[in-house]
Amino acid sequence: MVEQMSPLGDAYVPGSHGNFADGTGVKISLPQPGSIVEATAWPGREAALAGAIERVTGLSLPHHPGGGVVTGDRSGFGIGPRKWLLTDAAEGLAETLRDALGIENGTVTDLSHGRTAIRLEGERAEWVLAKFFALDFSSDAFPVGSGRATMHHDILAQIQRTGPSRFNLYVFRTFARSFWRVLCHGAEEVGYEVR
Amino acid sequence: MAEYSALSLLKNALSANRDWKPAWRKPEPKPAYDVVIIGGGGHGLSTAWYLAKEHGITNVAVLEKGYLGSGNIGRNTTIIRSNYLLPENTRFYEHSMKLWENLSHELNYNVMFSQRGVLNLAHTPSQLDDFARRGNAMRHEGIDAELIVGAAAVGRLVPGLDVSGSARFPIIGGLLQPRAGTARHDAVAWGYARAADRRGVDMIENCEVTGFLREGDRIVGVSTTRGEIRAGKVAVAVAGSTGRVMKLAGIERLPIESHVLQAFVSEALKPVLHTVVTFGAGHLYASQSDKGGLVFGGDIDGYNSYAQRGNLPVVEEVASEFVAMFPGFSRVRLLRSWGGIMDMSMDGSPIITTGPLPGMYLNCGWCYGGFKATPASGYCFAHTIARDEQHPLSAAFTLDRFQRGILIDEKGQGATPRLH
Amino acid sequence: MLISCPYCGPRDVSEFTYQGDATRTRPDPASADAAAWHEYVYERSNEAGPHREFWQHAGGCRAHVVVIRNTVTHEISSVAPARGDRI
Amino acid sequence: MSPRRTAAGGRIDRARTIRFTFDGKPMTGHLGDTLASALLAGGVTLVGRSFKYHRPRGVFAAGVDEPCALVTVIDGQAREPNVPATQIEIFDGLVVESQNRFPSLGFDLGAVNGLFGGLFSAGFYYKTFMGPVVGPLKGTRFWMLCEWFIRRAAGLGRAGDAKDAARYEKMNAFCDVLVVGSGPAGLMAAKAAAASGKRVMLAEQEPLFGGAARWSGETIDDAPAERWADEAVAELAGLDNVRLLPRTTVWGIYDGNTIAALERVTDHKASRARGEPRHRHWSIRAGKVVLATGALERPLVFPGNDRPGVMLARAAGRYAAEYGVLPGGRIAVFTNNDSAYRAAAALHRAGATIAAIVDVRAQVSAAASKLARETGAEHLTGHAVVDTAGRQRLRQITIRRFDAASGALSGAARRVEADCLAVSGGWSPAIHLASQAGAAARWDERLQAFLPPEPTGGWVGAGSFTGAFTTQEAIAQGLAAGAAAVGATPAASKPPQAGGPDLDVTPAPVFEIRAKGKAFVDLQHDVTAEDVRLAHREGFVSVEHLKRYTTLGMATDQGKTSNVPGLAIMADAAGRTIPQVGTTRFRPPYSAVSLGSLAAERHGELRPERLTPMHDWHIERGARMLAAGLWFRPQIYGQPGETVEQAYAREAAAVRAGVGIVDVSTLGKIAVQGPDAAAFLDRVYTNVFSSLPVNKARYGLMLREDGLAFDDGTTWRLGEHEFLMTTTTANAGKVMQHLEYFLDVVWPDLRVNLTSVTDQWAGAAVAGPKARDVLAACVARTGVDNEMLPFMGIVRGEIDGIPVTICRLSFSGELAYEVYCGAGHGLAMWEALMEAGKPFGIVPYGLEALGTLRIEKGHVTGSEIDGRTTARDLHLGWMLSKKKPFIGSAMMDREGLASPERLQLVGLVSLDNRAIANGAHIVEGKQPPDDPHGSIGHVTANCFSPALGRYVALALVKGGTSRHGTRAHISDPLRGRFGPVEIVSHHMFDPEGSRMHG
Repeated sequence: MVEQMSPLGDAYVPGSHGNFADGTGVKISLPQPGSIVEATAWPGREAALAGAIERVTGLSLPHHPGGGVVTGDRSGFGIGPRKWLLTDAAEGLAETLRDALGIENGTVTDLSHGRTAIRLEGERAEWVLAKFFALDFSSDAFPVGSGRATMHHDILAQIQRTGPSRFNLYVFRTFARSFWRVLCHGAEEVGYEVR
Repeated sequence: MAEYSALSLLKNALSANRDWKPAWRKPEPKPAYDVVIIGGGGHGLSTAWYLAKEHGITNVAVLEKGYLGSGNIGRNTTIIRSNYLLPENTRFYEHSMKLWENLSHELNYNVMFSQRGVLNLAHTPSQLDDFARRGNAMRHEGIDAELIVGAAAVGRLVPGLDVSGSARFPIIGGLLQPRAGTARHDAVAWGYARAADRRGVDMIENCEVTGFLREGDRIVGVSTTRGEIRAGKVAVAVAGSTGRVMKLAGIERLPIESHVLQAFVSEALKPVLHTVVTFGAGHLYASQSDKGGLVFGGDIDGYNSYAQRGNLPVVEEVASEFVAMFPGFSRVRLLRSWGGIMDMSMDGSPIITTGPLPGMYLNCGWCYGGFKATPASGYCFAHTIARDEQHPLSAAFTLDRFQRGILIDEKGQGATPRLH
Repeated sequence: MLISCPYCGPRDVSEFTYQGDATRTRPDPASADAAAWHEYVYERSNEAGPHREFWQHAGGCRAHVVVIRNTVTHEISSVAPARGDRI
Repeated sequence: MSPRRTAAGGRIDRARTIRFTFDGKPMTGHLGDTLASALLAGGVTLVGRSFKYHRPRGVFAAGVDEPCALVTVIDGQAREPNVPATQIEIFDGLVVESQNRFPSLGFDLGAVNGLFGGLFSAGFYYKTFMGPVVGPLKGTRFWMLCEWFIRRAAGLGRAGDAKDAARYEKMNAFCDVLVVGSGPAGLMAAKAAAASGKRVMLAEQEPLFGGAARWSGETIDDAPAERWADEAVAELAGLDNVRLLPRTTVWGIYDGNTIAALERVTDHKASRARGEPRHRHWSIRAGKVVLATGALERPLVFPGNDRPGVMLARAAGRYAAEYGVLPGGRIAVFTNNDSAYRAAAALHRAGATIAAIVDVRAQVSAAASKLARETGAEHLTGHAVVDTAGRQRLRQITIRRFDAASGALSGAARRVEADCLAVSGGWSPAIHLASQAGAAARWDERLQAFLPPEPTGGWVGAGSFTGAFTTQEAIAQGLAAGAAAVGATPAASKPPQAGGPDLDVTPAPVFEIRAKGKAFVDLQHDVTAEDVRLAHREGFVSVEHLKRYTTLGMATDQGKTSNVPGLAIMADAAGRTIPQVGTTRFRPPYSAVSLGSLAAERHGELRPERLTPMHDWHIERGARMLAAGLWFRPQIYGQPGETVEQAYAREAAAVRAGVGIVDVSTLGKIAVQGPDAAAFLDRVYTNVFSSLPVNKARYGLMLREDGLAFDDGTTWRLGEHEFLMTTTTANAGKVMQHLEYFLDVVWPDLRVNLTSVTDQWAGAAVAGPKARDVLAACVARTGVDNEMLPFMGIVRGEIDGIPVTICRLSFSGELAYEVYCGAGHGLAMWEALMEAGKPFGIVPYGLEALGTLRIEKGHVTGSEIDGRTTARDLHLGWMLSKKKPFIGSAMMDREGLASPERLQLVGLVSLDNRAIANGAHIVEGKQPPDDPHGSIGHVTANCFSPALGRYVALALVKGGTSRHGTRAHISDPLRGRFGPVEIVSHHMFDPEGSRMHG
């Protein structure tokens, strides 16, 4: 397979940036999962979809809105009614899942190129994210594993909390460079490291 | 009542200003009038004036729920222009412009119409082409319009604008209407009220219409919080309250939605912005008042509302566009914001019509355009009331145009009022 | 203003797109009843008070919701999925 | 140290000297000083000039209510005008300027206006400046001439014009309880709420928490109130569930308890750290808000009440207690209530001589009398100040006997020497935020004040905000409010006990002392009591008319000190009660907010940009980019010395002659999937899609419900249940929402799923007679010959190992293919196509050439589908299926949409070999002004057509088709162009379409 090219171009500058008076507030990175997939069940077929996802990925997705899980190379979380966003470090998830699901149960859309994953982690991750999103990032309101679909101005973002102070953000690829820039800009205050 | 003039000011100053008389009487409502106008805002008051002046109909009452001018006439950003695209609009608004140009004299009241120009900024070549098309449409209707090409030319016209090529939405030109400008909004209401009053029209404040009197199908008057008032003709000019008032007459649905539009003013500054400027990469219009405040506004909030109160996203959007245009204004401070209720129509153009019930006349659907339309709206509405026919200038603004598909859709957005 | 998306929870109004009067009925697609189509496309109840309206959570899950909101106070009394879905 | 400084006490650090400049003059103060306190300490009493009469003004207040002492803060190139000196914390290097004066603050020519006070009465400008009816100054000209001078005299400070180097940020926050105000009530509320473990935020507009506790001179639990407050704050600061926000003004309550607050992060610092914002715009979603915003003191209205040295009593007391500054050496007090006695005591304690305490009341409380005695002041009850004297600063006051019930003055005038007059006219609870939240204020006759109504919904109140003015009440209410806000009952333990004199702030109902001379109600706008009475005389009685006619309360302080006195004077003139005159609804913001903070990071270069996967390649190849919405697309790939026209003509000609390639990644792309996908497309498109075979594409047209054209594009059937819809770039978002609406709301029974895949696919269109050769040279795993890939056919293959989907379709009218691959491979695919195309002379082309090719062919885009045109106007009537209803089918035949007079799409050919500018109109005969209303249409798109060798255009013209073959003129008066054109069919090149089928 030909490797995907990052959409960031010259906006991606590894190293340390911003104000380090109090150490590195956040680390920003580009995890580049091989597969990003949106899966949707028809009404009443949610269980069939959850079953297919579990068979294919081993992810046992909670049914409550916004619920999700992260295991090793894979993750999944609810992004809308009967709709999940799934990722896998490996390529090819969309095809496997589509075969496992069947059109009578729902649809699978490959977004591996269409969405860009950005990882933000560190002590000040909640603070930095709160500059962009009108979401309650406290761990009570936004527990590990769960996800939210939201937006920063014109940029739609799907966000999963993958650790106590770690988040994965999925944004539309063509907005990724722009969003990366504003994210870095907002992180300057707390000091950030790109890697 | 005395004429206003420099001389009368001087005379009264010498008597410690003790001899000034009320600008308009505060009469008790009579039991009956030839015409009752519901709505003591700009359009209702100008309708009363032109009924008296143009048609000699003076046995008229203007009924106002609160105080005169309490609606949109006192809540807008005071911009007057006739820079429209479609001929139905250009002709109407240009007539309004001509009335504006002589309004202070006509009313013997300084409404402070200042023709400082309105400049629409263009940020892309295709936008400039659209402006050229609109400007040419104006010129073909005999209206002044100039195309400003190039950032430098714009920068000379409006110092302080970010005309650098590095702006996110660089300015490449604009469409200027030199005769456009601003006026003192409250003075328009007061001037019309005073002038109509001098011809015998009764302004009845604190008089809320609570129902319509009928004889069969026909509307023959109104019941109000100050008693029943019978009328040969009942005219409705209540802008954002159209839905509410028309429901009292049993009209449950109209091609109108009421939306809240916020407006903003900064603290007073020394002169810094001489023209009215609109941002083309969003929706923002700004000018500076004579007092020095920057007066600006943007989009409607975008949901039905009668609350005269908007929400934060529009405040942020408008401020961001303003600062994008004028980077030096980031430390200028917002002093006050408020909301007006716009009567958004289904094609973005107004309605001036007889009916929809016998004995009734309806004026509504002004969207963002109500203030600048004030003189022509009253002028044409008075004609419709007096003669029971459309004035040629407002002939297209009928209610049945939607059924017939003869739409006047300046923005081409269709039946989505929030987008007009 | 906050709208409690039945799927996502309370979210800022800026995430939503207003889709207007939800009391209108779309005529049978094959119907040629001009009056009914006119009423559906052009006429609005424009209530001052509780107003039934559609919003789309365009900046979130993208679902449409039916909101009952008082247009005089902006108070929201109910939000439900437009599809009548269980979620 | 300045003689005005006390030896000890207050918030300032006497060991730290701070240097700043005021009007270029070096000055000093101490750490903790505000500009106002530092100026007072430096003996500066003249700080500003009033708006209209340019009267000298000094510091009048100590907080956000300051109407007079406004200055401009200079920060490098940036200017912040109209900042109250009371709100500026001084730091080393601070530069401030006074404003609204010329040539200097001390000698201001504008002061001449004061001589014409009678002429410049309220609303005078409405009555004059109308000018002559005829002559060169007719119409609006005379007024505009006068206005030129008026504008220069008006205004306050001057705004900057340089880009602000500072950063502004937005911050979103969520909490269970937001406490606004940190006096004893707010602190108690925060503590009580925090005890529940819920999330609490405490916002205080001043730098230090504590509010009245910082200057009241009282004790709480036997400690100085100030120390008690510090301890309470320290305790709160130690809790994980509490966030403290000093220097943060809560300025707006919006729907759903969305609270707007401004944090001044660095205004008190000499420099900003990297990335540190100057202002932070907080948007806080609070479960409950505790309003503990305190009360604002009102002045009394009397002649000469604006002279520098006259100030609010609380302010005078605060300067002494909090800042260790005496606002005067010999201070008089003038009041209608007890609270000013507290200020007198504080001033006396700090070392000032209290010359007299003048009280309009005949009798005062024992506690007040005791305080008066302790100050050693002459205590003149039943008296009033009737005038003041002094040039640019107070020197003397005049006092007469006064009957509070009748307002009558009697007896001889007495003069008392004083350089400061501390005035109190009672208290107005700061109910602004409650009012914004929709609550109507209610008038309290006893307190002579507007109080907030009973709390409903989002907020609860505590302390003097509610009209409870004692510290003990504030503590009790704070506890109760904090507990109520988290749904708890207050702890049973004994609340803190306040100790201090038992003062009664209930004022005598006296607002104005009527005597000879200008008595100011609104000090900033120079609205006098006589102006209010003039407004009454002229019928401007309702509170809104009063405000709008006199400008009372419209100044930068928003009438914080002037509202109620103004209403009272109007009520008196009109013979009504104050509530009958009414109170205005307060609007956001509570106090002025920087536009920068509201704009935050959203303006300028941080607005999002949308870039295609091949963006960097275009830039490297010298493409000139055009903004299209948020997208950037190549306009031309210019070569040295080429004009835009030469470049696009070259590019377009290369496509017709050989082969070209264009980036089409911006086209909207929607995956339409599900068992009912085909049925759904039949409903949304005017033409039929259910009959489309798999691996074929079809051009589709959508209408809006109202029957007008909405969008067009090709939709590809990739599988039985899977379609890829393309939309125009501009309409991608709108089409998506349109389709989602129908699926969610109208046809929820259809099993169709939509996903935006615009970003998933990079697309390149390869067009021209040699296009097939290029593909054949690089595409593997499929054939691309006519049989494998006929017109509108779809194949899948690989280019350089990259999986691609190819559809043979044409926008240019040439043999053409759209090649799509995963966006992450877009650049690689593009480069491979370029490489493969090299032998065939492949040329990248931009939007201009794309436009040229489509104009020659008469294909429509957004310029023609402009929301006002119908399918038939655009000659797309053939796409309107008669076999099925579709969105828009019911309304598309209305009479207005079928009229022969409608604008119809035509082609134009220039007959004078000059360009036909876009935006030009079309006329039959003459140009304006000779032919009014002569426009019969307009140009929608234009180009030089290399294929036709002519300047051509597309246009919408009245009754277009019937004019084919006729001559008309294009008329472009804006750009001075008028010239002959021939109206032709919009199919100007290869009307049979033989080239693309080849």
